[in-house]
Amino acid sequence: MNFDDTLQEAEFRATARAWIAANAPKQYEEELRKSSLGRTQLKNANILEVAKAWQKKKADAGWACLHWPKEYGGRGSSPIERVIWQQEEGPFGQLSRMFIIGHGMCGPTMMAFAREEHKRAYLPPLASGEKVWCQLFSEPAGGSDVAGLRTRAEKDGDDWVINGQKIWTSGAHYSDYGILLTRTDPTVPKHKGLTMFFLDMKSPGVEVRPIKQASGASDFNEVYFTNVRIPDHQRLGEVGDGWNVSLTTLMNERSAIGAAVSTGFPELFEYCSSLMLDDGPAIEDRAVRAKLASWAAKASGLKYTSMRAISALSKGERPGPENSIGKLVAGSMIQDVATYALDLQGAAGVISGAEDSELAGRFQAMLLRAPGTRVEGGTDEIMRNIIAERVLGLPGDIRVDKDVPFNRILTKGRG
Amino acid sequence: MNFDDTLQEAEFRATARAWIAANAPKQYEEELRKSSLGRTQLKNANILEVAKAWQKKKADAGWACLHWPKEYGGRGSSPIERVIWQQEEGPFGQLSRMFIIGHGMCGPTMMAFAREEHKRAYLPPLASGEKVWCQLFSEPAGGSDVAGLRTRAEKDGDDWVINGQKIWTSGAHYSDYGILLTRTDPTVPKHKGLTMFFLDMKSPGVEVRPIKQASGASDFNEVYFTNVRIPDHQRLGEVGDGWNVSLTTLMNERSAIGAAVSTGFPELFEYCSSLMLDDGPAIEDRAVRAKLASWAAKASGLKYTSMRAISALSKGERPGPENSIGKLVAGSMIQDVATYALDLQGAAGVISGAEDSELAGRFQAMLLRAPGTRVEGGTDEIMRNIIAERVLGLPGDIRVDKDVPFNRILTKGRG
Amino acid sequence: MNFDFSDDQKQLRDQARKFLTEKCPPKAVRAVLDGKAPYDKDLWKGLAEMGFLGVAIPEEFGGAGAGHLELCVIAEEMGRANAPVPFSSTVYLAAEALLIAGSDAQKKKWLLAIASGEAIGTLALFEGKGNPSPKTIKLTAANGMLNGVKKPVADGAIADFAVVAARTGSSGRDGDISLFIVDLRAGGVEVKSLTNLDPTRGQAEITFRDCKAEPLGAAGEGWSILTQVLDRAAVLCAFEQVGGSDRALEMGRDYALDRIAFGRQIGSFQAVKHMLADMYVSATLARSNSYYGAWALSTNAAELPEAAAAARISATQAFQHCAKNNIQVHGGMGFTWEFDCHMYYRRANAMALGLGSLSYWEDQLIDRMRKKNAA
Amino acid sequence: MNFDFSDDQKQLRDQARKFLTEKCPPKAVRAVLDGKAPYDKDLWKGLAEMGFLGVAIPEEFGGAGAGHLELCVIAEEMGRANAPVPFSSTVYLAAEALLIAGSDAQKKKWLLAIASGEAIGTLALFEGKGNPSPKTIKLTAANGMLNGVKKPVADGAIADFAVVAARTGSSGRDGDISLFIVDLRAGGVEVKSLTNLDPTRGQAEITFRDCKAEPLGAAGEGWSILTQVLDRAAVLCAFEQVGGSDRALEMGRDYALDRIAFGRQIGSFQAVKHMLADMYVSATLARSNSYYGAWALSTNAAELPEAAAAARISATQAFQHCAKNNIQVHGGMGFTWEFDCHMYYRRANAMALGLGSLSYWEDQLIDRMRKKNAA
Repeated sequence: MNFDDTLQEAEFRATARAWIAANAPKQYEEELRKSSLGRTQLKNANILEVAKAWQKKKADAGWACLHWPKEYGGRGSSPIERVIWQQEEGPFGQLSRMFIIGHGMCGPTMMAFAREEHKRAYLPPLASGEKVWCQLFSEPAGGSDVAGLRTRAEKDGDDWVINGQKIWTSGAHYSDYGILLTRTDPTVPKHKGLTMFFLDMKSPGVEVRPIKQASGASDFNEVYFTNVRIPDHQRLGEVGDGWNVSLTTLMNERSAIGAAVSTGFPELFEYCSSLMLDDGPAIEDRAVRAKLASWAAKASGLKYTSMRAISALSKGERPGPENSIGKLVAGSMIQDVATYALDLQGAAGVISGAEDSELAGRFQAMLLRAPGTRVEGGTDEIMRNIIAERVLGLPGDIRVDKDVPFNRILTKGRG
Repeated sequence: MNFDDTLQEAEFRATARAWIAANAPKQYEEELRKSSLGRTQLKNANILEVAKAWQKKKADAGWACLHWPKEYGGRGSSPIERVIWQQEEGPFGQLSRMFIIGHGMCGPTMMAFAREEHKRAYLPPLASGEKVWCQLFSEPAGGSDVAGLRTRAEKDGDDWVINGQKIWTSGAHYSDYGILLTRTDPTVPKHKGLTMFFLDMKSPGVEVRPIKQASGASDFNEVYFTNVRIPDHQRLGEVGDGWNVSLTTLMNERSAIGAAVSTGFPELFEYCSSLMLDDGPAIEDRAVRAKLASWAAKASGLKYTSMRAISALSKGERPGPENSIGKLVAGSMIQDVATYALDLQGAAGVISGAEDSELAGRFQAMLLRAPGTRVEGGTDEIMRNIIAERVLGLPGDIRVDKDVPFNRILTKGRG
Repeated sequence: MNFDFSDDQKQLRDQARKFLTEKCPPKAVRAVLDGKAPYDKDLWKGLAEMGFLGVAIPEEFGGAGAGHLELCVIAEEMGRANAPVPFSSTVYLAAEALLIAGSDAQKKKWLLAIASGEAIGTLALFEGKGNPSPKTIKLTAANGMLNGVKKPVADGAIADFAVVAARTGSSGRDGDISLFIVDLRAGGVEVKSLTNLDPTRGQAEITFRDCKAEPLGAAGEGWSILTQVLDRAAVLCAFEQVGGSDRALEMGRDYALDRIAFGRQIGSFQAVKHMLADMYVSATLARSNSYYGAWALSTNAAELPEAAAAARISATQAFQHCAKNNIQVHGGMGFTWEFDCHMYYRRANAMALGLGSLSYWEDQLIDRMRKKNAA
Repeated sequence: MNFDFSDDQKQLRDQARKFLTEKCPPKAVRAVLDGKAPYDKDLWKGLAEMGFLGVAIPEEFGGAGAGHLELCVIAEEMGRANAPVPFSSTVYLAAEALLIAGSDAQKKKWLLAIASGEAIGTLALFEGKGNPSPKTIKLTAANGMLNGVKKPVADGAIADFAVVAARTGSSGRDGDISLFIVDLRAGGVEVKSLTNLDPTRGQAEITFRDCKAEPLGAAGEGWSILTQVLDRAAVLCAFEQVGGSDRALEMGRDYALDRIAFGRQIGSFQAVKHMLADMYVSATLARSNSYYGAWALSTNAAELPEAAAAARISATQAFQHCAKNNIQVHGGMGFTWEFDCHMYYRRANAMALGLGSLSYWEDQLIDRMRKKNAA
């Protein structure tokens, strides 16, 4: 049991570290380090532009999408090298956020299911950040029930004609391409009638509308499709096999291992370390300490769970859905942490404007953004199902819609 | 909104108070007041005998089963008078514990379904505590699924012949009679093949075996039936209608309103008020205070929820299943409270023997008894279902066994 | 015993609910949320006309001369409707301070103006971070002039007058604090709006510079009056929080009944059912504690300090719990601006801080329980 | 990086599990639980023969000369099997105290006896209520004689020797405390068994009356040595707790798969599924924190104090959580003496207190994090 690099790993780390030291956009380092949930923009620069420039620079030097094959724009690195890179990239890794969907989900799906010519054409600019991709699965009627989607794809000559609506599409408004899950046969049970495509987001008939979130920001979009045409050669996998294709996409979420989940704890501990309460330093108040300690143990538990997953990865083992625990624990924890940080501020905790509030409203922004963390990428309830079913081997929920043709499944609750 | 008695109520209260002052077994008052979950025996007396004597004394003076009709041994009182009596009886009410099942469930079921001659014969000695009754519903295979019971009743001439096993029968070892739910037809769906009886617990073929609980004590029993004969005139309700009869029984649980649920909080608050920690009085430690305050608010919330139910009762309204919240909240709270009380004792908290431990092991006994509170009389999960379905109107769980003949329902999990 | 509101009070609640359903639909709340107005002036006017602003104000000062129980049922409805008006600062804080400590002239002037909807009042207590405590008050009063800064002041940007807590001594005791009334339209103040969690109820910073002020209550009695005001407001706010909890629970319940996933109502999944059951439990505990607070408030019982703290804690926890899990039941849709869930989430979190934080009230409750036991 | 046990260590774990599955089935635990023996002597002998008692003791003192990582994997299996033997007091406390502070002669005498299974050791630290603190130690040492009472002493009734914390000064500083070794068979002690939550691990009160004792470590170094011993024991106990959590989780999982209610496996109800998922989550967090503790322990890292506290907190919470909800998954049957659930519930609650309570370690963790940040 050790935290030491092998010789080869140490060498890789040194090379990476030197390159980053020489090339990273240091002017944003401090600001990126201080970003936290709900507060992720740059003050005096467009973060999309800064991110694209950094990604291009990395790609040019062979540091983009490290674990991808070289011919598709990657470096052919081992999983552990990728983790080392993330550790070294540190706060600059925050700039990769807008590429996560493309690199983590769209790229691997393309690699597994696209034609070779398409892979060679589309993957390198995806790796270099010149083209941004998004993922179009969720729909208003679907929610956690992703396979309940209704967006239709109908064959018309060599094309498919798409009509419908997607929702919760991160980055759709600045994306160039997307992978799209559609229903091609509503007369068979729901998982069997789906087909996957990729498409140009600039195609006629695609309309992107930002969703204003509860927090006031807009990280997501609705995307409307009106008679959008996609050539059949942009189909990914067989007709009717879209659900299996999408599972490949979703499985690749595990490639996010090593990327720390945000718990809010480091921010709270730092805050309490300097905060003065009415009757003394917060960190000396026993009630504060009890709360902090319990969160500290959770946060370090998550950190070392992630380390264990990285170790498994470096031995060539497949980390399992155990990693769902990171999201499950961190999601409600960050909400509790933010609530408590405001409690410590007393009545003034209500002030959220950057200029008049504690720490420029860091915890207020966190509180307002937090409810989203318990939903996005799978609700707490779905995460618990995944852990119960895939890790513990418990039975799935009873499925009343399992063998029912999609167009005969119940769609309305009351009335 | 007031806590004042009406004139009539005040008069009743004064009469009750005077009678209790003159007649209650005061020598046990202090000990009864200090009893708590898991610690409910008397040191130098048999609590069953003391309880029976007190009940008989009450019956002779017309204070037993106040809300029952006079001809069945009661007083014909209003529900609110019953609550006033409970308030005045105070710690002596602890002595009624062993009659709760008989008075709260068996009696009302007899009143609703037994023949008049049986009511006149059996109810007065039940009211006076001369005869103790138990309730025989639960079975090992059933658990939360009470209607899944397997104890068979087969008609043989004018009798029914009973074979099977019951479990979790409080007081079976000192009970004289019991009400018994059996399966008379296994070929129909499970709720439809049940029939209710009452029986003499001294009947040949009835065997009672105490269950040793996790806490080491034995509050419950298993009861085995081997060819036990019950005459048909002891049937309660129609053949096949046993489920509906049992619902009457279970509905009468609400008659327990006003009986306080045990949360452990008063004991903990009292303890913390005098406890010295290494660095000062526990009650001045901020961490202790934060815990206490949150529990204090819960405990008072429960107390005033019960007051609201009493008010509803006194207006003739039927208190609803909202009262399930008392059990749900108190069950896990008392476990947390006991755990915390031991935490405050440090390493010495492990000592549980009455002579060498803090407060004669009061909190240790509570901790060991507590897991039972989250299960008995309906698990936490069943309580949440009741609240969700009956109060909030949410759908029932999906029932895979609903229309299936009982003898074709799945009985084994794996293998 | 009758531990419930009377039929008349329940009728008043129904009347308030009907009025607010009509005059304060989510659309009206959104108008303020989106910054189209600092508060809903029509609604405020309507509340005055209905007699709701002065329900607990004696008739001689222009009120309805009902009592605090009547105010409690209206508070519950204000919370349920998430009403975007300065009700709590005007009615629970400013009016209660006047009722407790105002001279006859002061009551005549300001209570009448409150009841008629002509004056919005508030309490200027806090000076930045921290909970209610005489120590945190630095703003000074000397020769009838106030100097200092208050922040945050609820509804400070729209208030016509404020009850201001000022330091008039330096003994380190509660007696150092005195209260004053300031006519905010009369000059000597500078008001700055502050962005806050719940834009449907404004917050402000108010700077007092040689600002003329009139004493409210006896000199040195400020802290003792404030403690009473905060206890009363804790009970009244608890009713708003209970109303909000119930509404959030209902929204979640309705969505769970209407929304289908995996071919079933999502309310048929135990994860959702039990989450809603737990919301019901905390809302019920809060309601019961609040009823006890209402009884103590209406009878001016010695139990008020303890009852107010328990109601405050319980209602704060319940509203935060119900508001956040209402979003969770709604899933992604609950996290959109378009759905109303976040309005309750914002209100719940803002209300949790307004009279001092949960931790503060927890500490208070234990203090008060100890005092009672010692007595 | 390799943040995992080595293949050899995993093999050792498998070996220990196999051994314990065979030699320490629930039936064997019950024999001690039911008072048929104070501990399982055959098992203890077997553990000695397998080399498990001395796995972390150097070869020169009769041990296997492996290391603390090897001891961690064995500890996990001891916890999983709920082994009714004085392993933790002898191996984590007494042996570690000797390893840290023993003279060569002391090590030769006692470590050899431990490794061979001939001597059971313990730590006599507590004197009634309270958590580890020099202030609580009243037992005095003077002229090589101890006088005072220790309570509770884990496995005190079966121990052959004890490491005793005694007061040798009155400055009010940590330096007032010194450690001693006492041969409990040599007289001067009176031992009384105490009924405790977990009868599979005894507790005792030991009265020392002019009892001869030999110093362990330098005079005045007692508290500093104890702190190290407790940190090490915290990590090792955390592995026992993790083993226990995992077993409780497995029992619950198996029951949820086997038990049918309402015509379905009860594990198909989300209430049960999600309860088990949450148990898995807390067990996993505890395991990961414990691994970090193991790394710090095995490398004697400066991070040990912090890592030990985090492991202790996390493992205590997980074991209590898993043990209590395992009963809940089992419903009524889980609350019978006949089912094994309560053995884990008892062990979980007893272990939560043994080295000082959860609150104590929470306070310690924050102290240690502050120190690290200040450094």
